[in-house]
Amino acid sequence: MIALLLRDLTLAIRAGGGFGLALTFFLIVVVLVPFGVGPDSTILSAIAPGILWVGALLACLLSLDRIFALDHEDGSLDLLATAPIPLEGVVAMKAAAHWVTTGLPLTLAAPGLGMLLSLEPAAFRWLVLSLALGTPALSMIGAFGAALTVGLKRGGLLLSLLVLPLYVPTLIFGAETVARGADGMATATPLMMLAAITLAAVALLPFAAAAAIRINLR
Amino acid sequence: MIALLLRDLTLAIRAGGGFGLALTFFLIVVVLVPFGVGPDSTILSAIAPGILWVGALLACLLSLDRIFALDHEDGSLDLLATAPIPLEGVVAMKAAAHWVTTGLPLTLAAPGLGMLLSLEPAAFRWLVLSLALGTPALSMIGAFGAALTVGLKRGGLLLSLLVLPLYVPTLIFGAETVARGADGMATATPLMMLAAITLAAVALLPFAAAAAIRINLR
Amino acid sequence: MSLWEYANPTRFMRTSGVLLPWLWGLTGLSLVVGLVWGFFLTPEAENFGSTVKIIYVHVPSALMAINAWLMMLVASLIWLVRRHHVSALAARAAAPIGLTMTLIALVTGAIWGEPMWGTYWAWDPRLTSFLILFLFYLGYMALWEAIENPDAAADLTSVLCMVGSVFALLSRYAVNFWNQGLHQGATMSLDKEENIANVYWLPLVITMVGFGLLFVTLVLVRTRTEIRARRIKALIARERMV
Amino acid sequence: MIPELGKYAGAVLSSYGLSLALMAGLVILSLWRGARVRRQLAEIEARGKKHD
Amino acid sequence: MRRVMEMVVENLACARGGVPVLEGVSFGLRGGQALMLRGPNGIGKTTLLRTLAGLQPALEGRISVPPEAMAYAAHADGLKATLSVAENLAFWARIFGQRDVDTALTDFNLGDLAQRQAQNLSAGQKRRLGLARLLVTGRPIWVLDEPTVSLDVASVALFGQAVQRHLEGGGAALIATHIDLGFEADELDVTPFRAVPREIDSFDEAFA
Amino acid sequence: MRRVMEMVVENLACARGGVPVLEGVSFGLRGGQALMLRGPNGIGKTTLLRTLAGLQPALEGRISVPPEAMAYAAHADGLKATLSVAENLAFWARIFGQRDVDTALTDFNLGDLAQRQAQNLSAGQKRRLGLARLLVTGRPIWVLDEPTVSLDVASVALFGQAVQRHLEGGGAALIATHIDLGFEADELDVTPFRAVPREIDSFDEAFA
Ligand code: HEM
Ligand SMILES: Nc1ncnc2c1ncn2[C@@H]1O[C@H](COP(=O)(O)OP(=O)(O)OP(=O)(O)O)[C@@H](O)[C@H]1O
Ligand SMILES: Nc1ncnc2c1ncn2[C@@H]1O[C@H](COP(=O)(O)OP(=O)(O)OP(=O)(O)O)[C@@H](O)[C@H]1O
Ligand SMILES: [Mg+2]
Ligand SMILES: [Mg+2]
Repeated sequence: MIALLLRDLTLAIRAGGGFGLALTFFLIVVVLVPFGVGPDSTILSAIAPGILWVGALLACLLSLDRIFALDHEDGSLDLLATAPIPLEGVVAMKAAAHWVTTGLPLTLAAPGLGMLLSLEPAAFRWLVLSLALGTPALSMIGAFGAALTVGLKRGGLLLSLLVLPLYVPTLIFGAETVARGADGMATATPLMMLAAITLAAVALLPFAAAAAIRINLR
Repeated sequence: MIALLLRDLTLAIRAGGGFGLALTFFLIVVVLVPFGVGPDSTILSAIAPGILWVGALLACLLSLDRIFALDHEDGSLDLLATAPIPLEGVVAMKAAAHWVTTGLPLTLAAPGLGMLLSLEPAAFRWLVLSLALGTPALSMIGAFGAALTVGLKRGGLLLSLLVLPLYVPTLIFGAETVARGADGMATATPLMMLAAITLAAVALLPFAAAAAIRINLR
Repeated sequence: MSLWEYANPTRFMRTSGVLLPWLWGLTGLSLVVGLVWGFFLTPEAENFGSTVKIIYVHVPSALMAINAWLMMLVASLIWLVRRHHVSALAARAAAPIGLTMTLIALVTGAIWGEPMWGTYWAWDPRLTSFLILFLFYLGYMALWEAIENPDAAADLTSVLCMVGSVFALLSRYAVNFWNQGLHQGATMSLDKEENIANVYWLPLVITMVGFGLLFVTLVLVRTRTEIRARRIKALIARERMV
Repeated sequence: MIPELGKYAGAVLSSYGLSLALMAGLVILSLWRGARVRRQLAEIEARGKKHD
Repeated sequence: MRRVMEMVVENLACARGGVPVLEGVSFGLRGGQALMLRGPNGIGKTTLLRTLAGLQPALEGRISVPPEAMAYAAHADGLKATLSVAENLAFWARIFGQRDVDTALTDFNLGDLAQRQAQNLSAGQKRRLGLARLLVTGRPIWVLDEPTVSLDVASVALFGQAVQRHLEGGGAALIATHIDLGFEADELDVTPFRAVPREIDSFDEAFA
Repeated sequence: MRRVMEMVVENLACARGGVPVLEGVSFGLRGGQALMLRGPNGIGKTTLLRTLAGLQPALEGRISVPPEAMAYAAHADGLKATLSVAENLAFWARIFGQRDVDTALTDFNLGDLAQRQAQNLSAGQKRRLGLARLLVTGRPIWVLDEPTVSLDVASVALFGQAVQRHLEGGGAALIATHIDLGFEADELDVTPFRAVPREIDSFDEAFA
């Protein structure tokens, strides 16, 4: 199963900077918002936590449909489903590879982008912490959505539609953590909720996703 | 060439609500922002023009990679390139089909979403007008980006990366129009700039895009 | 004979065929009585003015919007556990009704909000969770449409319905963090009967019954249609084989 | 006939109107599709009988 | 070296897109045996093979086969365009818990291409790589769907030798194909098993 | 009815991925003639056909052919999964300015499948549809890359008849294939034209 993780990471890198792309997309979303909203820094710093989280979420989302689609198109998914590793493991590994190529770099780069949006200095570590705790859930939920839509033509937009409502709790708790951190309030509750969502998603969704893939392969 | 437009629209509808999906994505982006930023309506109404334009832009962006990718995968693009219609016409028709399935419904739905973000009532018609003038440029620029990346694996994120900087001028003038409209200021200049961008894009980019496709097919 | 046998398609078609005329009648009756009573015969309320009459469409539709999702959840579970086709098709049939009910609750709420709160829309927890519900309905229906194989579609939408329900509950909890509800609390809720005068209470109950009956009736009608559509599919496939 | 609604007439009437319209739309759509599918089924069943 | 494998299929019915295509299919496959599935386009060979491989459920009937004994190769090869030939094989070998990749490379004459990216192979070279994958699964029963598509005469011969070696080692092969593969094998024509439509009288029967 | 068509290829060299694969290819193709391209896997048949079809530039040499005379059919069929068989054909007919789709349907025995979505076809049925597309282009020179992959014997015969009719109507066909198509045709083995690597002595020559 490690072989699968390594392969997916290799593929991401070969395909032209797997790590860089999600990151650059994140950067561009964060840069676009001031263009749209205007450069007023009081407004910007008020909306910074939310925008950063929304940006991370969209950067995640954009790369979701490729989690299984490529493997489905070239027949690898059929072969993996008949291979001697459990499909649940395949799903978990694919979600992990997705996280390493998107969630992880986003987490590491977030402080720099926070600066662009005049985020309160106090909030930086909360931003990093909340992203580190929350992005694994985004990848896992996304893998579930991708499993539901694998093999459907133009699954991409349908996937967004299915996944975005599922992202709402993560987004709220994530942005809330940063916002509270910026105001110097207690952040324990939203952080705990984030951690709980991530744990539950990682523990349960691989099974749902594997079931969905089996159904879609029929 | 009309045949091509009709086919693309049929395909979009067959694929399950071609018109609905971009729209729903727009809706969801607009909805996510308050989840991230929080429910305060003064802040929301200040950032509404920018967010609406960024949302429209992202909704467009997400469906871009399908403009040529599907036709490339199944070999149709090779065949279209050897067919007796100019490749420039093919590109223009594909961009038109993309606009009809994304830009047009977004324009029509924008007022409803403006309400969700507490947009100033005075700004509604400027929002619709600016979207109507600006989204054709988004589709055409997007088709150019899609042509550049057609055939590349994981072209999706690379495409976003290439296209987003090209979208910046449209975004700035579009959001500016709405913001000025909300403040009751003159909107003629940004509107004219929008119209100019759209005209230039529609007049020139089909040639660039067709050239890019020819190179990618080699 | 167990209850499950009603989930047999033939039997379902027969039973529902007998029931439907009565259901239509009852639905029409209770809706007309409730709405006419509510609209024409109730007085204005102190701080609401005449807008209180909106309650007779707003509350029942909000109630049914949630109940429809619950019914879909139960039907999905039954399909996954016992694989009764009628159950899966009933869930599919209920979704557009739930969507319409959600839409009615949102629209009437928005219209009501303008005079009461001075805005059509606010990011109040209750309103927000309805918006999410709306999105779930859309996604659920889109997934049904997108999948060709009917059994696979039933399976996948059932999984979505269950996972989605968990996340919908989570969102409901999460939006409470904002903690600035404009929306009416349970001031008029059923368990605190004394808070609402009988003049409003009785017609409200009747419209709620009416909306509930309308839901049941439409689910039956639409499920029958879905069963017929499946039969058409099977017949066409058979023709293809010969 | 219509009761005195005061300054809120617009709100009350439009919410009733929209609700009823949406419900009527749903009912009509359901019945219409039901009738269409029923007709198609009858057609196909008849066709099948002819074949045998 | 290997356990002797046996696959028994009894009265199998399978469907595609909810439509039954084959029914009453029964056959046995011993270690050392190769069986050619024959039948015109669209009869249901692919559907049958997918059912046997466990990718879709059977409508009725019984498939008895040792667990994890089958290696399935479909129309699509499951190759990653940006990985080299050797990397592609090594990946599948690891997934199936094997190590040795070189035999597969030499057997299908891919040695010279080992460092080439899969996207830079010709149609036939790609197919050879897809077939080489079978050797690194280490599985005794091969289930192959039109394996020799796009192959030239020399490569078809290579494939024949590989199958023969596999059979001699106690393996078995079930191959759907339209052309002559140039080696001795039993044949099974699936045409007689075409599913006959059943009467659909009541609403129940609309649901398979 | 049709102009008599002629294609002349002189001293053609073509490259794949920047690497020259064939050089010095010369041949002529008259109306009424079918020419089979032969050669082992990876020699460069696909590359040659793509060059002739104008999808990639030639390294050197001359291709003389009337404008808009060629219909190219590649490994991929260019079918839309969600359109029906008839809709797929009608689309390509309109793109090529033709109307008639029925001849193509009957010639490739697709009449019964006309209303079926392309995604619900078997591999061979899809291929038949891909070939039927040639008939609705109305073009005189067919350039085909392994057209009979996945086809059963009956369908190969249908294809043979279609080519024969096309030749009788004054058309021409250039077909790359590994198997015997069962009708008379000239053959051209491209193996002798394999490009020999040139000395790369100065920096200039690194750029072909
Ligand atoms: C789009 C906006 C709105 C939505 C989605 C919405 C949704 C809901 C929901 C879900 C209920 C609960 C039904 C129940 O638990 O029995 C409800 C009840 C109610 N709503 Fe709204 N509402 C909205 C706007 C409004 C507005 C603007 C008002 C008036 C100012 C209002 C007044 C009420 C009242 C009085 C009740 C009954 C309270 C109760 O029994 O708990 N709603 N609404
Ligand atoms: N989704 C679907 N709905 C209905 N029928 C389908 C569907 N998909 C495939 N079919 C039909 O099922 C039959 C069996 O297809 P299958 O691919 O198994 O044939 P095959 O024997 O492998 O043919 P080939 O030799 O052409 O590959 C075909 O007639 C095909 O048209
Ligand atoms: N991007 C590339 N870079 C270098 N070499 C390549 C590239 N793509 C393909 N090749 C090589 O070019 C040669 C010609 O390939 P081509 O597909 O034309 O062969 P073919 O004659 O059609 O073979 P087949 O019969 O297998 O289809 C092959 O040896 C292939 O390995
Ligand atoms: Mg097949
Ligand atoms: Mg080739």
